Amino acid sequence: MRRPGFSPSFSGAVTVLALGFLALFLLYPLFGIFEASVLDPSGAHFTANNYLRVLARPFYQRALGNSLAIGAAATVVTTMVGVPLAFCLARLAIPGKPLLLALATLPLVLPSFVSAYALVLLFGRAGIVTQALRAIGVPFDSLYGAPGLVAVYTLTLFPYVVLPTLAAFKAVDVSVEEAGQNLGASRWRVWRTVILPIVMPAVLAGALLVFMDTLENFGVPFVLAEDMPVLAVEAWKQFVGETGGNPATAGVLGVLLIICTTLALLVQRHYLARRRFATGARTAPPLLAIGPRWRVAAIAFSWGVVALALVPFCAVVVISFMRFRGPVITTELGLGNFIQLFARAPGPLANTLILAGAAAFGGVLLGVPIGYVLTRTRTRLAALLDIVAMMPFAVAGTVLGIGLVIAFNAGFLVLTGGWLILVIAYVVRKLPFNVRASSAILHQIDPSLEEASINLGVSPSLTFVKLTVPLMLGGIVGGAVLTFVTVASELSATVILYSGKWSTMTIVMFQALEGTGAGVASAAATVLIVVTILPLALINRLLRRQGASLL
Amino acid sequence: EARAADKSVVIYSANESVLDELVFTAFTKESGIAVQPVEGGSGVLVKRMSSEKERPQGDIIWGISRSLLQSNAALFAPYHSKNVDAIPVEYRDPGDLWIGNNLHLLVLLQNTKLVPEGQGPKSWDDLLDPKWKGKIAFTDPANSGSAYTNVTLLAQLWGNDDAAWEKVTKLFANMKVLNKSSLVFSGVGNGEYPLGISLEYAGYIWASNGAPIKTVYPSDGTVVAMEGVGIIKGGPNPESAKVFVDFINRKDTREMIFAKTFRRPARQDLDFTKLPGNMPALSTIKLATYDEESWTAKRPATMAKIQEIVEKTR
Amino acid sequence: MTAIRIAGVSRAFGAVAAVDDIALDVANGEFFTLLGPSGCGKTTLLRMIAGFCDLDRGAIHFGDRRIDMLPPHRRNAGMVFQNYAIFPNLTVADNVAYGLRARRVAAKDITARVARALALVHLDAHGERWPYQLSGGQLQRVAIARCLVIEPAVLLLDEPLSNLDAQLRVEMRGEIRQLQQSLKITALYVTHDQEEALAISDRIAVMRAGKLEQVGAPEEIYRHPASPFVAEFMGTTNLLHGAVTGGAGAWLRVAVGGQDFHLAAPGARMGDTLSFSLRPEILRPVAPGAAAPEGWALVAARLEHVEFLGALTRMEMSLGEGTRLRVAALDLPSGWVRQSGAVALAYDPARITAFRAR
Amino acid sequence: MTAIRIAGVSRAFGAVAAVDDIALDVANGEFFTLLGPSGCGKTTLLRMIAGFCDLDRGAIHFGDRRIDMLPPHRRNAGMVFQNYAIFPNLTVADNVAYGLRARRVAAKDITARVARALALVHLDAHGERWPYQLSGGQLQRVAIARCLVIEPAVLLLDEPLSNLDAQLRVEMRGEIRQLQQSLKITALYVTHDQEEALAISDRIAVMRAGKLEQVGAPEEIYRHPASPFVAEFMGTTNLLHGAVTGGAGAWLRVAVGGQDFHLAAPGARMGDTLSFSLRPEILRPVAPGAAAPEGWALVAARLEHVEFLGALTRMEMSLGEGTRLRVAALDLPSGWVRQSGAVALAYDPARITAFRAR
Ligand SMILES: Nc1ncnc2c1ncn2[C@@H]1O[C@H](COP(=O)(O)OP(=O)(O)OP(=O)(O)O)[C@@H](O)[C@H]1O
Ligand SMILES: Nc1ncnc2c1ncn2[C@@H]1O[C@H](COP(=O)(O)OP(=O)(O)OP(=O)(O)O)[C@@H](O)[C@H]1O
Ligand SMILES: [Mg+2]
Ligand SMILES: [Mg+2]
Repeated sequence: MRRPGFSPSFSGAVTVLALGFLALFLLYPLFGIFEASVLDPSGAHFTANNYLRVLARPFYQRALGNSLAIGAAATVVTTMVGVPLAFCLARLAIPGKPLLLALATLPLVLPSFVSAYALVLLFGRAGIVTQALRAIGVPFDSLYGAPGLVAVYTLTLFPYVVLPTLAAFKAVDVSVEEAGQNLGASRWRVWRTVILPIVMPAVLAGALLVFMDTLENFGVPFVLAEDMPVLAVEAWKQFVGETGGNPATAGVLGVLLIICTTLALLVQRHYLARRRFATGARTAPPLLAIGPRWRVAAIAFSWGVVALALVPFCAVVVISFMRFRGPVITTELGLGNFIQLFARAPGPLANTLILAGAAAFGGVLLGVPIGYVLTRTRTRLAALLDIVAMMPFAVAGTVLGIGLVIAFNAGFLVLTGGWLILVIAYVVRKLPFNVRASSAILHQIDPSLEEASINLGVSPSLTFVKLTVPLMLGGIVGGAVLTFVTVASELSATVILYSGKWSTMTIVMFQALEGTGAGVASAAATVLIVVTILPLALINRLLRRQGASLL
Repeated sequence: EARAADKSVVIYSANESVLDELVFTAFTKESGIAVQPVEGGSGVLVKRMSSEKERPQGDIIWGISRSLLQSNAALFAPYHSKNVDAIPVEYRDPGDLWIGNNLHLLVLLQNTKLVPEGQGPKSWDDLLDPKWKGKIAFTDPANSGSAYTNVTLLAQLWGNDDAAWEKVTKLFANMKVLNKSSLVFSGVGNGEYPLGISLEYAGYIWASNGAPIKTVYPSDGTVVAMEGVGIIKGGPNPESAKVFVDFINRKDTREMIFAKTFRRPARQDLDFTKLPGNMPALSTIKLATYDEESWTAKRPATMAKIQEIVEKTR
Repeated sequence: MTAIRIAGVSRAFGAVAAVDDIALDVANGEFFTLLGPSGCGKTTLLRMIAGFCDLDRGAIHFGDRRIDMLPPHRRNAGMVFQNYAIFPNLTVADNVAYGLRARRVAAKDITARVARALALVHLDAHGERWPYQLSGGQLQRVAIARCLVIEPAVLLLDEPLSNLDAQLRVEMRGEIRQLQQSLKITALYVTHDQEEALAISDRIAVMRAGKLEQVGAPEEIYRHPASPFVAEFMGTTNLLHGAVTGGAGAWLRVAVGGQDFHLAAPGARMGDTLSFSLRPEILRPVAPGAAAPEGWALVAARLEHVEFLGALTRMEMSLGEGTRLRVAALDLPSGWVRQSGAVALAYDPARITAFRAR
Repeated sequence: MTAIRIAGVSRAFGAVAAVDDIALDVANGEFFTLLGPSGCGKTTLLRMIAGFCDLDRGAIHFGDRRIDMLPPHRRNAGMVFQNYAIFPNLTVADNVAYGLRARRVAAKDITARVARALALVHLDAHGERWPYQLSGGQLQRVAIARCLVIEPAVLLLDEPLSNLDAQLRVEMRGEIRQLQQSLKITALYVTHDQEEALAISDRIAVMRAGKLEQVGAPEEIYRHPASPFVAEFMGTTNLLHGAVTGGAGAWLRVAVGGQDFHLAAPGARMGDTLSFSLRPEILRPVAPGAAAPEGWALVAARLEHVEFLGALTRMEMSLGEGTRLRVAALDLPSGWVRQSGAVALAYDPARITAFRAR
């Protein structure tokens, strides 16, 4: 069935192009890698044995169980923190909002291995905070283990929830809120029964991203899980462990990750399928007037969450100004780290900004039309596209990187060695941000607007560009910001794909931290923070100024 | 055009950046050849190199273990370096496909703030003491060649029979198995873990920079884990690659590296008494017999066994 | 050539047959109105023509060209949406200019035409406003201006005046009609205002539950409804039921509420039960003692209730046996009608429409 | 006690004074209608009462209680929004149940009351549907049901029937009126349908550009409009202008289009220019040669145009010098009116309302 406002030629073209792109740059590269999981050791016959073997191992069962439990817990907690925060930012007068919003996305700029390092310095067994707490009699053990992981995920990943949900709150027409109150429901009740359900597509989109990231992420559990088995870490070791893992097991673990995330996606699709969320908003709802006590609480909450999230951050910044003797941190201040850093870093810094910018741009170009098609059509092909477009998030960057190298190092299309393959890898990997964020906001836009435009003689594709995109702006920018920020901190695919000229700040940090250059790594992180916060704050300002006329 | 291209060299380096920085700067200064480093863990780099074998992107791979050098020898171009003769034959490929640079001794690191000087373990056997339960940091052999060497060394040392593996299992039950080697030495250095099983150079770097770390050579003998360099066959800058290999094995280069980063060289003609750190000469350290080749050959099966032990003891 | 030919068109939403096998020809330049109760499928039919709703069956032609396969933006059928669908991110003027820009009209022509269109809907001063700064009726007028300004070949108007006051509504419908005439646009108009439908339509179709009930000229529909449903739906009427008790030829006597009505019902026979429609305005109270006009008949009734509606006054009368009659009078009825309970009502038997029991 | 007292209330949006110093008392249980052209501030006034629009000045009381500081959900003033504001995330039944749930009504009562409310608006079978599966008129009925089911103390209805067909509209307004009467709810009703306003209101206020133009009972407003604006706005009228050319006492002669009209205009003097309103329905075509009713005056006119509106037929006549007169006739006018161009029109001078030039 064709959906209104939508010509099959446009939807078809987008679907086919997107599937083609993903087939080329995602499925084809991954095929070779996951093929091993369904082949017997001779490589000639198909078998399910690898799956049975892996799943029969209690160790992997525990790894799977741990991953799912931690992922679920982190998703729930992150959502419970992120949604109220988004609401505060969207509807309350919080001082310093643009700055706060920019700061809120910063935790993502810090590569997870750096924040893990900082967190261990603070909250490890010998951590500064740990010891301070113990000194005043608080029985705090350390950050290692599941609770620590959940806490760290929550405090780094909440922007996944906040950005789309924030845009969603602004796209709710105030009249449904008024209708609720008019019928005698208190503000809280209206929020719970009307507003929250209406922004649900965005909340679910964010939650899905969080869940998938926690499943796929290995940088944090690499350090903080210590020796608790976690699926992503085990998969990583099997793929690129120094002692050469088992390709079949690696494939099985990788496919397991994809299956988990696909299931999560299907649950979300099922929930959204029967419902509609458009309220026909003509302008963003006004800021709420609330009592001084609530206002203080909201301000404390908003700034508190962000401040807490910035703790590893501040630690890194402080560390970067400490003097290091080799790998050993001293208590003296100094600029030595920066001097060392700038001896080599201008190139990587520029590369990071260029690559992240290009990836954000490419991601929008590819992801927004996909998000549109997924929301506005209900064809089988679109459902397939939905799943495929979400897969990159379930695939470790390393795996995708290796797949891309094997696929495009020689043969019909040679890409290795340049910047393009990096950008392609980033665009593919971060595609879910753009797809989710734009599809979430689109749920709230009345399709009859698009119909009106088409009816006035503007083709569906032009309607999309001229009307729908501006209406979706909040969501699109959210996705682009997430892409930009997370690409700036991307390591796992970069490490496989970069060439000397295109080294990035994250590579610099990783190499430094791997060995004995923690000081340089911190300095690099500090520089990265500073150069990312500026464009973020700027974008937020710009958007806010447009807020009066835009959804 | 070919000459202009030859003015640079792409080096896949698994070394940490401080070492890279030091060497590359000196190399470029001396030779005028620009280095384009590609840095990463050795597993990642080898994967990358072999993925690119149809059209290699790198010239040199540097800082990967003997077993990785051996198992990927087919990807290397032979080169008989000028300095190769100073290096004992056991540390280089007979066909000149690769040359060993650094020798890492497997040692115990002890944080003397957490475990006072005299009270630490002296031997591998001491680590079995239940009092160390949860206090020893180790790297997952799945992700570290030297950890694999270490486990198999102990198996061999303890008799290479079921009882020996029983002891290995007991040891694993005492240890924290971390995901990468840097977590071990920085963990011990920063006081996260009282004890760690790591490489010799790390102990010296941390100690020489003031960390409370003591490097313990196990009294029941240890083994040399070698890492080295190879020229990637078909790389874009073969001439520069040769220049680099010559440079990296020169005596003065090795001295410079040692002074800053405590990498024990494969060539045996350095006088440690004239260098910082007071590192004992290789000849003064008790080495255990270790059948490296056979352990490398048996690797898949042995890894599976180790993996089982790791899984069982988590 | 933009005659619209709708042939055997159907569309169901699950179990709901929103449009059910409709066939309709609208002539070129005709002003055609769709009337029907809420939910009968009017919007769905318009959306099919505009291209926003797939046909389950049937075909739609503009002139000789089959258009139901054509992408909506190539149909040149301007629509005023029932919910306006004003672009919230554009000012009023930009909303109106939207279609012109899509047609690559020169910038200065756009300014002029937008200004004219806004003046037409009395929003001259509102061009720079944002949609959220408008009242409901103002928004609706923007939707009208936005659609009219592009002068499409076919106009689809879905209750375009529902939120306007009577005065403006009359004025706007005049403007729409005039534009439609001068540009020879074929217009399909949905309205709930029967007076409006009767006033501006060339023809009217009455729909019911997805089907066409009757198609015809306004007077025909009003005076000769094809079914009791149309009679009741098109303006107020008295739908009475009774048995034929006598009469000669086409002229019969039908007993209702203890009284006899005279009417023509060809083919009906003694004892048949008939329904017939008697419009309130053809019932005239006759002053006590005065005679009915020639050829008219009389019934006796009691006045129950008077409702003042401005130009019209509605009275509710009872005939006996609980049968009620609605009577309309222009201006206030004379004093004697209001005072006396008992009234004689005259009617012209020729103006009664009889229906066979279905 | 839920009389509404609105005292000196104002609200401006930038330069637009949407509501401008309005004072109004609505009695307990009164059905009060706001009429006015599109954009005159009706919605804004309702929103102020409901609590969704801040007052720049003034106060609003429900009975003795000042409510303009009260949060909206504590005012117990049910509103039907002009744009319906149906919750897209709830089914039709859940939309209707919303207010009951907020009031913690027992679950089984909710089911029963929701069913009753849906039956009232003829949507019995639609409870399980989602809003996007409804037509425009069906949505509007959900909004009505949702508001009525909570039986609020004050009803605020913002064009609640605009998208319903005439039959349903009449029925719905009857239901609303009945509920309002039986529960003694005070109702504020916005409509664009003057007939509707006249039919169900206890009193009517005519607004214009944020101000009250006239407040009064329906007949009073219709028959004695306080200003030409009200006269024109409330039903069709002929607003004529002319100079007083003679007459005695209150009865004057005013020349319009070359003819004299007789009317009463206390205080006007020779040479003054007057406006006066002459409703179309008080003009009666007189058969050629017949005399005007006693006390009535005659003017000569030409028939220009006949418009069929169902029960009513409108005729446009010209007086001369370009002055047009609208005349309404019940049913079709007699044949002689339609044929002959020249007509004599009779009118009752007492029914003319004169205004001072302002
Ligand atoms: N947010 C706003 N900003 C500026 N002007 C506004 C705003 N809201 C309403 N107005 C203006 O205030 C005036 C009154 O608006 P209101 O919605 O009360 O009109 P209304 O009488 O309900 O009209 P309608 O019958 O068309 O619904 C209008 O001219 C409108 O353009
Ligand atoms: N998406 C849908 N799913 C299910 N039913 C639908 C859907 N859209 C419309 N309908 C139903 O189809 C019927 C026709 O709807 P349509 O909108 O054409 O009515 P309409 O004649 O325009 O009514 P109104 O005068 O109330 O606007 C209605 O009964 C409606 O409930
Ligand atoms: Mg409709
Ligand atoms: Mg309004």
